[in-house]
Amino acid sequence: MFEGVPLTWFLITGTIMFFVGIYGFLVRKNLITILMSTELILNSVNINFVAFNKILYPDHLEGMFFSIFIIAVAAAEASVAIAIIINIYRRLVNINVEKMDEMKY
Amino acid sequence: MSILTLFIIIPVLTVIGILLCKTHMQVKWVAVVGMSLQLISAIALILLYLAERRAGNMAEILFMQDNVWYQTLNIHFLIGVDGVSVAMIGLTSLVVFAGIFASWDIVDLPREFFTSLILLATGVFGFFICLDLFTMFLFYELAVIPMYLLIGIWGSGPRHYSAMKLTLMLMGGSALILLGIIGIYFNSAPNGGPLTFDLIKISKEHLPINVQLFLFPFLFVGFGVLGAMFPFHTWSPDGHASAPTAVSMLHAGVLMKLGGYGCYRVAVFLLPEAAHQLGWIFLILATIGVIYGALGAVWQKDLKYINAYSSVSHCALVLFAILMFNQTAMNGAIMQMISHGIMTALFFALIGMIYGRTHTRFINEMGGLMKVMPFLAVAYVIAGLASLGLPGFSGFVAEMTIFVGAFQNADVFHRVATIIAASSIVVTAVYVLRVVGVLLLGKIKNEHFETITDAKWFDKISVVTLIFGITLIGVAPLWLSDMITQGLGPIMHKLLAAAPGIIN
Amino acid sequence: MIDFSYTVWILLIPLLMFLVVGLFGNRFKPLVSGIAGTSGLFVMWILSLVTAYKYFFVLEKAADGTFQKFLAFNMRWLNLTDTLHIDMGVLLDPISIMMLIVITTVSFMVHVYSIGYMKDEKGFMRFFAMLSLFSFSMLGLVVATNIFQMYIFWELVGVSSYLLIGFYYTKDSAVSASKKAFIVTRFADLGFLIGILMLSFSTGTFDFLTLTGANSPAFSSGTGIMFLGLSTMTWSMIFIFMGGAGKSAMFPLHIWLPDAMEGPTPVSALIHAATMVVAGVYLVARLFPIYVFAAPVALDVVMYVGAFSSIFAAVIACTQFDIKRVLAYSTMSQIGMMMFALGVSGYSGHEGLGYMASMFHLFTHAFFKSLLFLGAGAIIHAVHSNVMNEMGGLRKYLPITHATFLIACLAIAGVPPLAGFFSKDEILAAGHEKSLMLYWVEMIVSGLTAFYMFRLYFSVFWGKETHYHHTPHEASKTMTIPLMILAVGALLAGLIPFSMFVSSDRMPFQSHLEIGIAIPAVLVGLSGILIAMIFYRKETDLPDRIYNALGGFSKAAFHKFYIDEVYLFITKKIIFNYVSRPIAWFDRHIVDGAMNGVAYVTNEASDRIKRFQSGQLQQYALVFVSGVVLLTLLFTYFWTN
Amino acid sequence: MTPNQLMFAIFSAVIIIFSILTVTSRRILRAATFLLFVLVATGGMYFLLRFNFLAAIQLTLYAGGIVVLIIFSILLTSHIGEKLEKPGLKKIIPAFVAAGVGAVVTISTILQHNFPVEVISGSERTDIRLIAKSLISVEKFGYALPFEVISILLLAAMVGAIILAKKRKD
Repeated sequence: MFEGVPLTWFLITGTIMFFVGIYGFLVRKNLITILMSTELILNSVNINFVAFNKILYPDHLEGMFFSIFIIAVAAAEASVAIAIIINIYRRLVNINVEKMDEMKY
Repeated sequence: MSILTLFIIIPVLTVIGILLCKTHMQVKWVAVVGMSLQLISAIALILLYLAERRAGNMAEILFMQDNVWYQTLNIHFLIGVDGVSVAMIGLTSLVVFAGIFASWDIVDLPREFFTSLILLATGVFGFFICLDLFTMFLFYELAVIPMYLLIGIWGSGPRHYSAMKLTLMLMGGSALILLGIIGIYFNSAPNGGPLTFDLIKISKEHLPINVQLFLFPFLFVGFGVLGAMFPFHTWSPDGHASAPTAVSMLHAGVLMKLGGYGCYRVAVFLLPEAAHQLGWIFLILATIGVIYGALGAVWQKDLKYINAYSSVSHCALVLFAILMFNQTAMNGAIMQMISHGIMTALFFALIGMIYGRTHTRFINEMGGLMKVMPFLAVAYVIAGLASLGLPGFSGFVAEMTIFVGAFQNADVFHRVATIIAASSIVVTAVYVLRVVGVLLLGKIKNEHFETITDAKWFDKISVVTLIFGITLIGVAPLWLSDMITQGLGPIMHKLLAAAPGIIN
Repeated sequence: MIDFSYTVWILLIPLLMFLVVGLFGNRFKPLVSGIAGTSGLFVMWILSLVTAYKYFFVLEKAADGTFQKFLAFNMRWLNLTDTLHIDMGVLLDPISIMMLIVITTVSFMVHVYSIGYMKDEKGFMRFFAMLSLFSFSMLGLVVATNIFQMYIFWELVGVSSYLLIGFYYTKDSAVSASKKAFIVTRFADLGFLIGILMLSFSTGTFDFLTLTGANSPAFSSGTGIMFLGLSTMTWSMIFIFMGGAGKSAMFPLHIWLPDAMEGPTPVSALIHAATMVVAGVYLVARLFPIYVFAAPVALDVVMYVGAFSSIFAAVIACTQFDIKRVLAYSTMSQIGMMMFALGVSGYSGHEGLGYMASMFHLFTHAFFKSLLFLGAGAIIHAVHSNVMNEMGGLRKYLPITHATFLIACLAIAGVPPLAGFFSKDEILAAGHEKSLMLYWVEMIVSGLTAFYMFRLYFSVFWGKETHYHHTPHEASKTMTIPLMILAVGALLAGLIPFSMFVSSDRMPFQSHLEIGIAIPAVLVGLSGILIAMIFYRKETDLPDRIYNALGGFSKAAFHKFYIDEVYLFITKKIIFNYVSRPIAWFDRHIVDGAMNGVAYVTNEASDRIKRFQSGQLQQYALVFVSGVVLLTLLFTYFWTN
Repeated sequence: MTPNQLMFAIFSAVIIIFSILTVTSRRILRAATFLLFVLVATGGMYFLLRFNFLAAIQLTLYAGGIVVLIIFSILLTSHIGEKLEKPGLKKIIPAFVAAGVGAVVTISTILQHNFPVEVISGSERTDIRLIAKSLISVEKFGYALPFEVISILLLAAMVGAIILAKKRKD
């Protein structure tokens, strides 16, 4: 309970956000929207980390540091991903994930 | 160092020499020199062996050499020969020698071709001289693998299909063999002591009967696949039809003998009780194979198919004889292997040479070749007569030994099997004469054939070598038969111990 | 004891000739190979005569007054079992020496004749090489010391016969005739082989000396009932006889012999008249003690088969128009008589008359039949045809051939005092003692023999005047001299007191001319000649009327009683179409199909599995997420305790 | 309802509604905007929990950096106003089921679990200096190594991104 807000609330928010992200990842065709879904997933995890940290272990900062690192990794990931997407776009003139199956089998 | 190591070293050196060569001519000559040396050492080995025996050396195995090469599993490089393996080595070197000359006019990638060919030969030689099951298996695989390349690259017709089929079926067989060998290994010391792959040591032990009954089908079928046992023979027609000449020669002449030799040396020798109990099943299959292959050949129109089916028939006769479990028949089996090896190599060499000139293998499209290529035609007639078991050629000696041996089993089952198998000699005559009649005699059907030339010098070397082989055995078989008989002692001893009812 | 080991050279010379002529013959002029072969044969002929002289007149007889039977040469060839081994050697006894003389004489004559006859042929060298091979094999057969050696040379004889019949290898009919000859005899040889296997299994030996000796194991072992109420020994003897019947063209294995006439005529004279075809008779004679004492039923089989073949062939011979085919059926008929004589024979003394008669007939037959063939060859050489309708009145053009041919015809018809008369008389006498019915059958056969031989003679040398493209002329000296020599043989061979030399127990005995049998036989023969003369001396339509009157029977006889068709039906239709073809199909589709099926299933399965790897990122993710969710579900709700 | 609870409810609602809109909107630029709202609301959450530094990073890096990057890339690869095609039911249903079941399982697990209920005032802020010290500290609760690793990762990502996005001469 943090100033009247129970931990579960945070977690439920995070969970919903997480699965919405998953849903987006599975459904959307455009690579950029898939990337956006990934950001949602990462963020939902961040919320959980932070909430656990604050409510269960107020004296520590691990959760926060994890979030910081996740944000950093997310930034790196986003930049590389967008670079790849642009590269793909240049070659195939679209970024539909379903068309990208040349390396199957 | 034993003289036997030469049989591994010479081919390996030859392969290295071939790889260092610059021109095609050099490649061929290096191969010729290497394989001639091999042939000479094989003859030397036979003479040395006979001299040792005459000097009264009655050891079971001569020229033994033992090096451990993988201590953990007790795997040895254990080599040694008895009369049987000496005979097989003689056969192999003869066929390989002839095979080199038969592939003299190969154009594509001769370096790679001869490398694979000699690698294959190395595997075969290794198999025959080794007495360690694991090392034997290793050489066996070494002999089978180059086959894929040789057929797949230098073959004709549906070569990829054939190469794949052949390799997969043989690999299936070797998987069974591997299982059998491992099974034997883990039961190789029933009374405690270190496990071993040593064939001679294992043969002195008595493997538990249920183990034997379990392992025997694996080993016999596994080797039987390579020995073209019915119904696992179907790789043989396709494989032979697609393979280049020298490969067909080596394959039918030598490689298929690994199957028969393996059945004899591993399956029956190490598992005599099981062989005796389960032999009847395989005897039925072998009998079917003998007559079935012969009848199958009657209908074929492609020369190579005819010969492949004839090989099925003749190789089935080998298994048939082994399963008769007496000394005469076994002796016949080994002689049949040698005889069929040389004979079928001769056949395939001739078919290759004829095909190289007429560019067809269908007998209906040919005719009257006797006129334009008398040498090859006469050689073909000789091969055909040898194949149908004419006295004076090796086939007769082998077949008669087998039939006399088989007839010593007095029960009705064996009698009927023997008579059925013996009737194959008539069917053989039918298809051999049919081919000779259609192919060589009569009038020339195709105008192009008028301009065909007869054999070149290298063709002649190859053919004459092989004809010499079959005639030598056919005219003077006593030395060979006695040599083999001496080698059969241990196995007969084991079989007699396993089932006292067997007639020696 | 005289040393006979030089007899091995009688075998080695032709082998050497074969190798030399066969391998190096084309380095020389063709004639060289012919002369080499002939001179080799001459040496062998002299050696055989010397051997016969020494054996019959110089060598002392055994203690009981019989001719000795011994191995002049022997060496181990192959060890089979502990007791069974194959030897190669030379066995001398009266019949082998008699065969030596027959073979070398006829072969020598044929060689000389062939130098003239084959002069213009392309394969002259090949022909002589094969003749040498044949002489080698045939001599090896007759001097065989054991039954397996006999089998080996038996096969070699078969193959040289195959090669010689197919000499004109560009002629399709010759190729198929040679093939037929080989396969039919090969089939018979399968029986021979099985017989050998059975015999050797029960007796433990291949050796003739042991097998036919006084205490032969064949008499004591293998007596148990085996199959159909006959003993093992009987069956083995029947099987062995099957081999003999194949070589000797006995019914129903005779079909190859008429076709074998596709070969050059000297070959027919040598192989298909005098030597190879009597190998079956020789085989039975060789194993005669076993037939008599251990397998009388088998001997009865020999008798009936022989009698039936003789009448069967004689009837067919009356209807054929190809002169060589007439002679071929005549040969078959005469060999049937020899077989019959063996079949009716007992063992010792006068009971063994049949045996002696059979050998005697073999001996005389060799002369007059080879003479007939060589004469036919001279005729064919002159008119370039072998159909008798196209001939006639040849006596003016070919005087020597005509004279010698007439002698041979008289001899075979059994006119005294020519060779055939004596031997045939003995056969009929022997038959009379055994079975009256078969005696009359043989009587009819000898009548028919006289008839068809003179039918041939009259239609060729008399009959209608025919116009030829170029006037026929007598053949060269190399061809006529052998004819004359053989004619002398056919004239005089019957005067030899044969029973003094050859008998079943090797004990000489005195045989008499059975007047009571000789007179009707001669009368039958003469009436046969007379009828032939009426029919064929002048061109009449009598034969056609008779032929038509007999209707179906004569038609059937002309078509050789359709035996060929039956064989063709069995081999072509049944074996080829209904056995071999289905097997080929079965192999391709069922056996191989099963193997390919395994491969197909594996391939298909892997293809299915491969499709999971669709390359669709979201599909992978879905599977991943579902998996995680499922596992979570499992771990949180089901696998908690 | 305390102010805190109210704030939480607002943030939470924004997050949930806009994240759903993000993944369903068929106009890609709008989806990016909705994502921005979600990220800002998340930053609000951090403020609510008194992680001011983290919230600041969230706003600058995420809302400021990544979203801008995404929008740029959208502008580069799509036409404005272009509507994305609707995903087929074949895709939606399995995805919805998987996500839905996952959510239900997770939420029900969360609800079943008894978290400690003690109330934390937590009004004090985290000292930035402490954060900085921890990041370069090598002692217990120090993050020098991950910090180094993440710096190298960022460098690598930067280089990689440049190389990937660079135009090839071909």
